Amino acid sequence: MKKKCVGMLLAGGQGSRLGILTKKVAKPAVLFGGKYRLIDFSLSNCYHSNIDTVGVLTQYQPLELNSYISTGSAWSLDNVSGGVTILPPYQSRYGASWYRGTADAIYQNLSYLQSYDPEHVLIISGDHIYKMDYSEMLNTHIKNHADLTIGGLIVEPEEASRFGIMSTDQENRILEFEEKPENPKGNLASMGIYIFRWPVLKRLLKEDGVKEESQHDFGKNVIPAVLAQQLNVFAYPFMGYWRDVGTIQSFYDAQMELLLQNPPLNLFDKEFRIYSNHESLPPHYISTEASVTDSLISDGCSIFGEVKHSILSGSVVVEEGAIIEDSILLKNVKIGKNARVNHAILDEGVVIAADEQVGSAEQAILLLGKEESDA
Amino acid sequence: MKKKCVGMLLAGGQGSRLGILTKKVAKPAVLFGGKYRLIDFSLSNCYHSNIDTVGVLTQYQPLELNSYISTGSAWSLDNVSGGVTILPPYQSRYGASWYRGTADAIYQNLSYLQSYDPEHVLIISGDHIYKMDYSEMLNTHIKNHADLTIGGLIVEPEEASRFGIMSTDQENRILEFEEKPENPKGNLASMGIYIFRWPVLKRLLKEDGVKEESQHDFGKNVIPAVLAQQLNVFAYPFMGYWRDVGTIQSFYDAQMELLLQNPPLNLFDKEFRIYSNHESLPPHYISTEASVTDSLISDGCSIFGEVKHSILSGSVVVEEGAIIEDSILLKNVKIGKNARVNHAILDEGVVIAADEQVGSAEQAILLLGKEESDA
Amino acid sequence: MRKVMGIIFQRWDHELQIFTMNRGISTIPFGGRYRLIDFALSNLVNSNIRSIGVLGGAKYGSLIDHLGTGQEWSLHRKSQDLAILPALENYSIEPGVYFDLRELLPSKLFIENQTTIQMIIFQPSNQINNLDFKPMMDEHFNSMNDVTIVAGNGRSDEFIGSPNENRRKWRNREILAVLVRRTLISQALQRMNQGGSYDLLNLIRRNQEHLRVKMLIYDGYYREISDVSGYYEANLDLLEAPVRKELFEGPRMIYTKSKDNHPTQYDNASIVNNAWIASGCQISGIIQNSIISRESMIGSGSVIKNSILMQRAHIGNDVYLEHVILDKAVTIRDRTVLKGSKDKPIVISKGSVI
Amino acid sequence: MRKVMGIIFQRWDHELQIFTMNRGISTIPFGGRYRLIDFALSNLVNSNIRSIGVLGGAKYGSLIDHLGTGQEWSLHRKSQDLAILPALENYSIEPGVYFDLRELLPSKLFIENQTTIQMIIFQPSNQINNLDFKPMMDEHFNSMNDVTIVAGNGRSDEFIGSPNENRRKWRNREILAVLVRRTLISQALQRMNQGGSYDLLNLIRRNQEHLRVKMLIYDGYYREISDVSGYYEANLDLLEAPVRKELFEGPRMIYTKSKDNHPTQYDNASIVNNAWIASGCQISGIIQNSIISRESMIGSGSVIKNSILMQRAHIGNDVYLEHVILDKAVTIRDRTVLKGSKDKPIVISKGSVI
Repeated sequence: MKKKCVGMLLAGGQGSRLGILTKKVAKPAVLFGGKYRLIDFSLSNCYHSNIDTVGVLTQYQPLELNSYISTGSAWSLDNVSGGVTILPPYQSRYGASWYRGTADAIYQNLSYLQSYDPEHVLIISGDHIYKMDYSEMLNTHIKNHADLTIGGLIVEPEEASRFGIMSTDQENRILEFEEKPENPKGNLASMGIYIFRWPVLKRLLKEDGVKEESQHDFGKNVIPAVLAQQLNVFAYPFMGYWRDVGTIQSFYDAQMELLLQNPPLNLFDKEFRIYSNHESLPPHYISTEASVTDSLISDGCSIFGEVKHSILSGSVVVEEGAIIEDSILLKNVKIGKNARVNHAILDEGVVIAADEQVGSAEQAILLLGKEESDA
Repeated sequence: MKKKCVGMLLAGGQGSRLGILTKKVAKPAVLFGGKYRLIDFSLSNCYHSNIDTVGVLTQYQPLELNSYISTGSAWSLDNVSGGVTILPPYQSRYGASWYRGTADAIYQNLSYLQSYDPEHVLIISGDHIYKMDYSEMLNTHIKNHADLTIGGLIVEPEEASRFGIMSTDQENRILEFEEKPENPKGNLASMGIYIFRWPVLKRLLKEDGVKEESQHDFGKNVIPAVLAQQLNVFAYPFMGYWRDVGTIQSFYDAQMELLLQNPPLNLFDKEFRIYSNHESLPPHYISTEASVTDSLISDGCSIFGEVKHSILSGSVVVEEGAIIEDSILLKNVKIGKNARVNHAILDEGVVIAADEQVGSAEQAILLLGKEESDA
Repeated sequence: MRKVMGIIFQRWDHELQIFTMNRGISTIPFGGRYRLIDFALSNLVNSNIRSIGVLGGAKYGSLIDHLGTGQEWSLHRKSQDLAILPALENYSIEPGVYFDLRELLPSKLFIENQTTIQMIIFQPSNQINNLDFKPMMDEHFNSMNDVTIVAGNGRSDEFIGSPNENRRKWRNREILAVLVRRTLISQALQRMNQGGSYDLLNLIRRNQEHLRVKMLIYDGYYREISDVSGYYEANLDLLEAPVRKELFEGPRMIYTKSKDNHPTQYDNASIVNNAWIASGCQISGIIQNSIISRESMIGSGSVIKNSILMQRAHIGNDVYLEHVILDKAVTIRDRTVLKGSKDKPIVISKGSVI
Repeated sequence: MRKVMGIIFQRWDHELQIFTMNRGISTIPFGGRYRLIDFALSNLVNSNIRSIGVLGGAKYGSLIDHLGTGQEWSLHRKSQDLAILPALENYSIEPGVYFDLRELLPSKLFIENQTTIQMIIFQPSNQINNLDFKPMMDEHFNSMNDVTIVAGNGRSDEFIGSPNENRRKWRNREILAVLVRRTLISQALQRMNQGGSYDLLNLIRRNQEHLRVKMLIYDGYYREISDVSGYYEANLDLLEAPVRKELFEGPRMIYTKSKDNHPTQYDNASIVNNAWIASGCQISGIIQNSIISRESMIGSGSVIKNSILMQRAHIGNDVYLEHVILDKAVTIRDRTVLKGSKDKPIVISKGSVI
């Protein structure tokens, strides 16, 4: 069935800088803001952008992600034609190959795209925090008769060397693109969001697929190749909230922003809801002795102690006398009596014994995982 | 969440003896009987056996299979806890590895099983045609206090050397097991259906996983190891209809059996329905000039010619004057005017031009695929 | 983005009451595997309308069973795409009224709260057609219409001027759909408390001078099912290639609840000519010019001519049916003969054993 | 395999009518995120019963919206696990009757056709409990009972002998569930055409000498919700640890329709003590001994004491509520004071602005 635009969501990243948080799950499956997983943002964006056909490319620890995504019904992305399809590496008659890079992952799934024969292909990743209506970007892409449109973001000049930096003319036509330049010529950074005309993408990936020296990466190989070919390439400047949460610090900071008086990312907005696929838990209980301020508390929590400026995911228990401050507690964390947790991220299932002290305001964020259990 | 019994369905097989039928899809996704795919039988069996948690292990061309299985809702196997989970090979912190054999596929997914910590694990494959209530086998397994129970089938003595052959005592305790013996000592063949006690399976797979010389295959390595260890191993004799459709001939024969007056496999039985996940198509139309006898006709077909002793999948068109005999036409096949098809299997989308002749009663079954299209 | 809601109405079913003892008009089986409502609902879905209300009426059991949460129509529970709107208690539908706004009263909040919705499309639930609302919506919005009426090309001239001279013409036309600005409906619902009219078409007619009203004439195939002979004819229309082509072979599919049926089995004695046959049947007799629904069994030596069989018909051996309509799950014993006429087909009600 | 069906009945809702203007008793919101029916339905699902009928009544809109096809309860559309059974037209529920078989008449075929079903479990839709039917079913089948009655341990002695001497006792007990052989129900439905009784408990009582009837006394927590003060108390029961533990922390979960809500946000002025709070709220005031449902907003300086807030309460600043129940989507303007009493809480109906 022919589609106007099909989405390809790159969800194979390990996210090794997130330490133990990605030991057992892929980065897009990491919990954020008490109840979301990172991928919720991209998938919800697809829903709100009327992109009803999305291939999700997985490779690293996909189990949690596969069962989380399921049919995509949580994001209203299950359709009679289209919907969400998980695309893991696979074996074919011609052999078996892991995805060698972001471009290769899509190259190996050209037949998936071919089955919808779309006019355009949207390529996004599953590990950024933002709300964006891709359909506006698509409309601009079509209006420009672009072969490729790249979502772009103004970054602080001192940050620029961490990104792919684009130089554009007044019509946003991209003149130059440098991946992680040492001396950035501008501060319009690529968000890693691409819309390609499908025939152009197909040709480029076939060309890139056979290049021995290529790392098969969009930023490093495909985009420079596009620019070298004098195609119609535009930037689409995005003005909204956007966060890369690739490090422990940025992961922590982005969540703490949710506790501001007027958070830059409004998750209460009913017109652009972030959907997620969460388990059914009862409301949370706050006891007579407890105190909760400046915090986000999820379903199923039981709070008998004090919680200040913290984010608690589902079914966290804070016993009497315990004090939680400036911390993020993921699912099923248990805090014993009179324990103290400060400036810490506790991974799923971590148990802090009574009277224990964990983390400190003076030190870097403490990331604590559960002891390895027998598998 | 703790489960009594979790199913593991091996669906990674290429099925190379099925030729072009498995060029683009894994064997369990091959069409059978007009509207089913091979895997429908195993998944429907799970539903009827109250096995509500099933891991499906895929590796070869899984795209069609993944989107076909989806959440498993077609087989009522989508549950708040459990349901169907696709388990492709994946990359972890410790590296990435393809499934090296049937046992290795399960070994690499021990953590999936561990998350349900079941009492027993049922291992089945996705490419046999049969109706079986596994819960009866499970009850026998429990009653016997067995560590392992193997589903067994009486085969013709001359067929026995194609199977794993079990020798048993009067209580069905397995005394000996030989994989594809040259001189079979009996004719009770393994169906490749295993129920293990979970702790036993876990230990065996860990032992097998580190053996350099092992092919990591249940029949070749794990079952012999079990018997060597003097564990409690029983056979569970199955008396019903069972077909392996691994070759073109057996694939053809099993389907032609559906056209018998009283087919051994009753697909009209409402108490043990075979569920499938099919697209919505209108009824079929049979024109004034057409003639249809001894055949199975699926939704969406339009028949203006003659169909004798044949099976037509969805949306097949047979134009005026065309004659189809003793043939199996998969989805979207088009037969032009006055063409003749005899003793043939036509793969999805094959087009036979007007007046063409294809296949012959005197020759072996003709298997015809579609010309390769540009991907 | 233009936000549009679709609402599918019940209709007066008195002339179809043999089919509507235990179901609303919208779920009368049709065409071998469909229900009447599938056409209106698929029209909305195919036109990318994802906010849909279906009036449930009093006999809502089969409707709920049929629609579920709308998954077969790609409607989603999470984003609340489909709502079944409960009927007003102790109220029955009137014959002359196309869209009776009183039916919407229990769901007043449902409509009023959706303040982002700009326009509502009203459709009756008893029409067979395959409409593409996209160009009609474009026309509606581009012309800044308050009301766009989509009428059949059946029996009268094009709509022109003032209400009075057109009253007769309106009456003579079948209305396929009405597109109305949402705020007009909210106002009408509020005024009904003060005795305002509840007949949408009448309301439009009376206020025509203050409104931008446009009529579009639809040239394609359509049938309104309001009596048994219309039901019979519309089913047999499916034996015409152009009708099948327009309804089922174009880009816009007609969706319905899926069933797990085996392909239909024909034995060596079956003789079938000009028939539209659904899956799950076992056929061993002679079928001519007929519609056979899912899971029907036709015994050997039996002849089915010019007949409509709904789901799970069980026809014995040596039966002869001509100009007959069987409702669901009818059993006809061996050697029974039933002969109606083209103008007055015999109807056997649901679950009967003859 | 034992094949068992569950049927959940409507109940007389007169004393709760402030909540049931536009919904049946079964969908009254409860406990921050549930509806009353969630408990009966979860009981069946947790006992592996996968064939369930729910009586829809006349005001079925919220029920259909809530249940969908039952996916949140792991019920499946494909295997037809859940049916919403339409009400008898023009019929209203009687106060004294626990299970009124007349409600089943439009679904007679639904019950009669399921010939593989051996036993039916009847539950009312207005009870809060967490029952495990598995041991009760074992008892029922092993003792070859015709009827097993599960009664609360509330107010009377154990059931012993003949119908007459126990009539009073039966009346005094709350019935949590009745397990009945299916064929008895089929017979009763048939006899109703000849003026047979429609009160299931009465029927059992009258035929007790011919039947094997057994009563099981349930020792766990349960509450029947039949008036406002019972509703109020049952909600506040959730502030007791043993009640929460029994209802929500055991192996049998209470399922409900899922909503996509953000975790609840507390600001730096919030003071919350002894409260049960659902997700999606924004809390900036003082909350004591209260139940706060999803998506509620409590303005700064406001005090909520001993109150039940249903979904989407919107409380302005400096409001004072004590012993108050707010139905869904109530807005309370700044500085409003509402004080009820423990015995007579103030109830504000759905959608009000105060």
